[in-house]
Amino acid sequence: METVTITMKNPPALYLEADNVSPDTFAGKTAAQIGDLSVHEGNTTSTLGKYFEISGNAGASAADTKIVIKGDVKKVKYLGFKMSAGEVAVEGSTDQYAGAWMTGGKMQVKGNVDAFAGIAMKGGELSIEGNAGNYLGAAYRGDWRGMSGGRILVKGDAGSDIGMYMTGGEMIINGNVDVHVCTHAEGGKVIIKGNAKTKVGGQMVDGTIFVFGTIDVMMPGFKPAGEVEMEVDGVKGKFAHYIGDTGERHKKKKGQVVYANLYKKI
Amino acid sequence: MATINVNLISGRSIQQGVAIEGGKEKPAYRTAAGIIELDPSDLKKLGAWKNTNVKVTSDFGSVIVKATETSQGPHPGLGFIPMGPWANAIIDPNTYSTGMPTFKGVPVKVEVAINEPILLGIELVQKLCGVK
Amino acid sequence: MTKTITDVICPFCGTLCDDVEVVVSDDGKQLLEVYNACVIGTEKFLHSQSKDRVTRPRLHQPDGSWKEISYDEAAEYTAQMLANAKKPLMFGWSSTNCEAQSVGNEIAEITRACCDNTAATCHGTSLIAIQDIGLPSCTLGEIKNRADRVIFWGCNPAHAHPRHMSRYSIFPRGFFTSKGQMSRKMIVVDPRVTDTAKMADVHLQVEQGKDYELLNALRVAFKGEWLPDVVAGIPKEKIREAADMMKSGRFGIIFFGMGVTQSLGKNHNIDEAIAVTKDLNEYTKFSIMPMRGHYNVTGSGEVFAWQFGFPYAVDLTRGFARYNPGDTSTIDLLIRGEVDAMFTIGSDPGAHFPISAVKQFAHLPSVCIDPHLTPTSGVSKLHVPVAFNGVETGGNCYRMDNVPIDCRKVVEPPEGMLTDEQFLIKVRDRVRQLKGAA
Amino acid sequence: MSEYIIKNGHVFDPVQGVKGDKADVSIKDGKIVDKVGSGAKVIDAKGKTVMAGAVEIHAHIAGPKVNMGRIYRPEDKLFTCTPTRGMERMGGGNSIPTTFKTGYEYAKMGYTTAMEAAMPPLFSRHVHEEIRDTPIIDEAAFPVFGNNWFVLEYLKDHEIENTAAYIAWLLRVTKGYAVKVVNPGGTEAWAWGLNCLSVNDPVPYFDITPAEIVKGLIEANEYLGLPHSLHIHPNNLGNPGCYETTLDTLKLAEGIKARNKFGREQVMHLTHSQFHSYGGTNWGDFESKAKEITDYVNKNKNITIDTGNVTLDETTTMTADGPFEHHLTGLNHLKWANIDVELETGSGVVPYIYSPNISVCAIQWAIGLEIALLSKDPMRCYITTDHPNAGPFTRYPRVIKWLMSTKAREAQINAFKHKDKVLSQTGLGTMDREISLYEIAQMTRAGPAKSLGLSGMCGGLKPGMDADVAVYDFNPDKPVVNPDDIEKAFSRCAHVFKSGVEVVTNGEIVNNGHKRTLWVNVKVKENPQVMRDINEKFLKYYSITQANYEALGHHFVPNPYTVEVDATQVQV
Repeated sequence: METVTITMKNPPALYLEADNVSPDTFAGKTAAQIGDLSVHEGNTTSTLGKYFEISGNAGASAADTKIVIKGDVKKVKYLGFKMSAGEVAVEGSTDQYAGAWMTGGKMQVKGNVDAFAGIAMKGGELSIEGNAGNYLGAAYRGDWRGMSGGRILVKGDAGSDIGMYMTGGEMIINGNVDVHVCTHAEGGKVIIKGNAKTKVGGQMVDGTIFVFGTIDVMMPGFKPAGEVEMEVDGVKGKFAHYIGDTGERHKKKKGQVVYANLYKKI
Repeated sequence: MATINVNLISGRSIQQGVAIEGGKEKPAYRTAAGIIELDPSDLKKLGAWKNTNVKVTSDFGSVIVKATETSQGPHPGLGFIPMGPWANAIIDPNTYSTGMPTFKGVPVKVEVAINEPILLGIELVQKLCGVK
Repeated sequence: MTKTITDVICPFCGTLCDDVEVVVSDDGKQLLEVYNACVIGTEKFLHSQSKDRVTRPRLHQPDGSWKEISYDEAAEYTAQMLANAKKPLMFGWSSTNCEAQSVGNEIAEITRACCDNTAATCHGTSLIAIQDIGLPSCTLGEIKNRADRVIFWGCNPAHAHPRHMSRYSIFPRGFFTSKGQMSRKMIVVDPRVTDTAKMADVHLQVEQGKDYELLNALRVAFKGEWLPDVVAGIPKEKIREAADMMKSGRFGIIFFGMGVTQSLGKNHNIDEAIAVTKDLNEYTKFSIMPMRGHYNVTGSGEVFAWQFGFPYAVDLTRGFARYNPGDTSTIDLLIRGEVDAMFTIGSDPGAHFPISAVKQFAHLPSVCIDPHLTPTSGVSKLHVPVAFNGVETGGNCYRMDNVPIDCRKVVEPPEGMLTDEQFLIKVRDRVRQLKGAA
Repeated sequence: MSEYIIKNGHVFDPVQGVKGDKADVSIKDGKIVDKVGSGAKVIDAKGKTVMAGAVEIHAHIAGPKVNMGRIYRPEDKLFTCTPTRGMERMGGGNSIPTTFKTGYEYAKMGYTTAMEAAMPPLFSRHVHEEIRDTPIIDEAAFPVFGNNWFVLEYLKDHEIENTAAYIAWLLRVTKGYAVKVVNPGGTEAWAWGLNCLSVNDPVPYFDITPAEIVKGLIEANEYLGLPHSLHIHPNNLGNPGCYETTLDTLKLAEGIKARNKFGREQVMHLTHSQFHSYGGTNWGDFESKAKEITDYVNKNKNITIDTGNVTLDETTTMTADGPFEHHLTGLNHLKWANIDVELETGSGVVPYIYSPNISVCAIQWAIGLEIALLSKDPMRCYITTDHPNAGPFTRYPRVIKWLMSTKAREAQINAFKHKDKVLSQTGLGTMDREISLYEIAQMTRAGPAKSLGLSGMCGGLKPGMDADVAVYDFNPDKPVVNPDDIEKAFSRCAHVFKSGVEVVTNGEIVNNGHKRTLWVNVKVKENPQVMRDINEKFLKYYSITQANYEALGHHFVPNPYTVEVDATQVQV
């Protein structure tokens, strides 16, 4: 796997939209060619080379291209945009749309990410050491087809509206989450090891949420359905089981109404 | 002096509507929107007569307004400052990435501040922004 | 002698009353009396006659004083500011007519700016919800003629839309509602006992910030499922009773306002309210309508939509439109420091934005186009007063139910003052030269 | 205005009966002329196809429900917008394009005139603002009448003269062009959550049946002698077995003759007939009844139809048929918008995905093509996609490819997951007719123009007509090797002229032209009773005053083209 390292040398006055920084667009290019890729600051267009020091050539295909991003990229958006293979490693924190519309490959962010990380993800793995922003792994505005595959791992906390319109894939949040988890979800699995606030699982049609910590206010649409002994992500324990959202429409499978499941660790 | 904690909301009132059309540089705007409407029970807890100046503080700022008895109550535990520079000096700017600040539902502390003046609308914003 | 102009449109709130009558002097220069408008509308018409109006553009000097300049110089300053900015923000548009908005859109497209209207701090979250789940709605006349269940959720029309209840929703005697108020059940959901709530048959005093839970409980009640004892401060019996009252109507309408759009949950509150309306359409006929604030914010949304494809928060920096509230919406752009020039027209962000956003644009190059003195003009570099839209100049505007009504000019503006459309055309032509656009 | 001569092109012009032989087309001062001076600019059309500018008879391209579709579908524009470039404003939207993109896309495909299919009269200013912002193509809008309270009350007692007076007033006030009827009676029933599923279901309270509404409006339309006939979207659209309701509706036109001075011969235009030709009782035994519908239309000369072809895309359905859209959101659970309009009409918007893997969508695709292939007279069967309901109008080249090439049709049929269902439930598999270029010119130019009463102005290349000309890079003499070449050629014109001005060169916009808004100004006898009814309804039931309803300033219709109709001396 060939490695391309880009290091921030000329921080932007406003915010930088680096939607060409992904294994797919780097594949088959030399360091010089990568430097000529376009990048946008506001309504001005310039080249990646103007903002980043670029060393190493990309692999022949996206799959064997690894990108290491060093320096202060807290004001850089769209890193790992639409990547389908290969690896992206961000040493620090980055801004919005990290790994947005990802279909494959591995992206790792050592610091924090802002909103809309892993939006409409179809595959691959996005792991964030620090905290994630709002709308993690959610759907784009107006789209009823949200995250449909892949995995998102967050060591720290996550924001609000994670997993909105989720239809598949998996999300594991070690820390706490803000309001609205898996609103409108029709599938997928979300494990929250910290605490959740309110409005968890509103309008859910299908899918599963595990909350190890507390939930401040339960949604009235989630009906208690007993307790169950389970092992979740290597953690054994007793969970209070809720099914819902009973206010929403639900499909029938072999005569049985299919509900979304919410498990809260006791 | 006693301080109370209330949940602050902001919004329109007909007096605020007339005042913004009458000219925001005029004192009528301060009379209409430089106020916090509190429930009589909260005023009693605060130990303050009606129409005394109070300092309202949130995690995002503080402002001097006149405490009045609500005409839209009872709403114990809920404070109302009409939308305007006074309310927006202390409401929660967090948009939760929806673009909309949290104008309603901001926990605030209210304490009596009899001698502090309530600034005019434009004057308040210019002072907070450091613009003459 | 005087002239009375009838069928005048009041340019203040989304109710867009169009039965106002204005008495003007014969030469059409003086506005004397206003009839049929509410107290706010009357104030807006009369304030156009106040003697201390600013009538010429003026530049803010470092010592706080203002230097008067000509409209041409102001257009030059504005054009240079917009043309040189890397990411200019053009905010407002809600208190101006659709023609001026179209010219503004041309400027935004040539200078590759971000443009947004006051939906950003008003019904922006409603638009996000509409994009997620749709909007079963109708025009206000359908409510006047048919509605027998009227719900005001998180809005206080007695204060914000004073004539709404008498013109459309509660009191009028429509085709099928000949007994007026007596043929309608009124429900108000508000954490305060507002003047509107005092008139209601049922007042659900919901806990502030828990509208989402209460709406969800209503949907559960429609399906007769299990409910916890108390939801958002309302006992479950009262919730089931309210649910049955809604189901038993023959034509229901939910009006919602800032109570749900600005509280915690934001767009999801409206999303769930629309889901409640959709569910009720399985049992009877129900519609839902946002109580739009400014008289032409709906118009701004419509013009943005048919020209760029999105109703607000439009980012044109790439030469085409991109949209994602939270990234391209005004408050986030300002607080995160993403823009380097601020252009405001037909609104007052200085007074109605959180102060942390106002602080950001107070130090940027900024232009404020507004006939009044406002906190925005107070912190702007250039203040360009223009004629009162809807009083001193006409133009198309859209009511809260998207019905277009043509505003009317009733009185002459002060000598030598331009309308906002005329000023924007000057700016557009200058920007075209600067950017060499065709 | 400069002069042009388009030399040596293969001209297809049904108005003059020219079937593809080499001929020159001369343009001077915005009109087609016999010959031009030597100074005329020469356009070399050697080996190319030359036709008149196409006429779109039915598309939802401007108005409140179209804009609601734009507002509530941001995902329809994600990653697919085109930037501002030279003369072109930015464009966005696949199923619902922004207004600028609509004008440019139509012009690039050689369309020069388009009809907005449904205008709610209360929103006419909004429709005209959007028409004004749609560059290049001439446009007109059809106000909807089928659920209008005035029409329901007058036609209950069969007062044709009053109905005609009201139609004349409304066309003038809203700058409308023709009488459009959508789900007559059904949308008024939908105001109470109900519907009229057959032509004999009475409308709640008004106690009039859809049959009476349709028959009355046909008579009123012929009483006035309007340029276009009644334009109808019958009841019970889109349900299996709806072809019977369609036949009942078509029978209402029997025995009525067209009465007008515009050369129109039909009294009823059945629109998007694909959606109305469904048999079977449920989505399981859903089958095509294109044969039954086209047999009836072929026999009855006073009817014209348009196809409403499904193009197998993800699109957005929007129609004034409120109850159908509620039924549709019940099927696919996607976001549903609905706008009921006081005293007049309603509308609904729901996204829909015509997936090739679903048998129903594949059968719908086949039905649309069957209708065109079974129609004997191409002058009475026009190509539309009921944009955007069955698919975006930008798919016309693909529909033309399917119609002109059996090979293309077979390739698509074989690609279907449920190929067997398409062959068993429809007759498309047995059809080998290939529509010719001349017939395409009839179905997209001369036919619609004649049906709309515009045959003197557009849809042909006869001297004296407007110089709307489209030149396609397609050599009819060369045999078609790959059907996709047809689609490619019809997607982007080599040259397009609008009113004598060259607006498109090599598929690029070079001029924004000076578009017109067509509307019909009907003079009728004084009718104080209708005027009194109108004043009373505005006083008591409308939510805006009559003066503001009628106000239509110049800035809405900057360049009107008025079709004058005199209906004052009419003997009933």
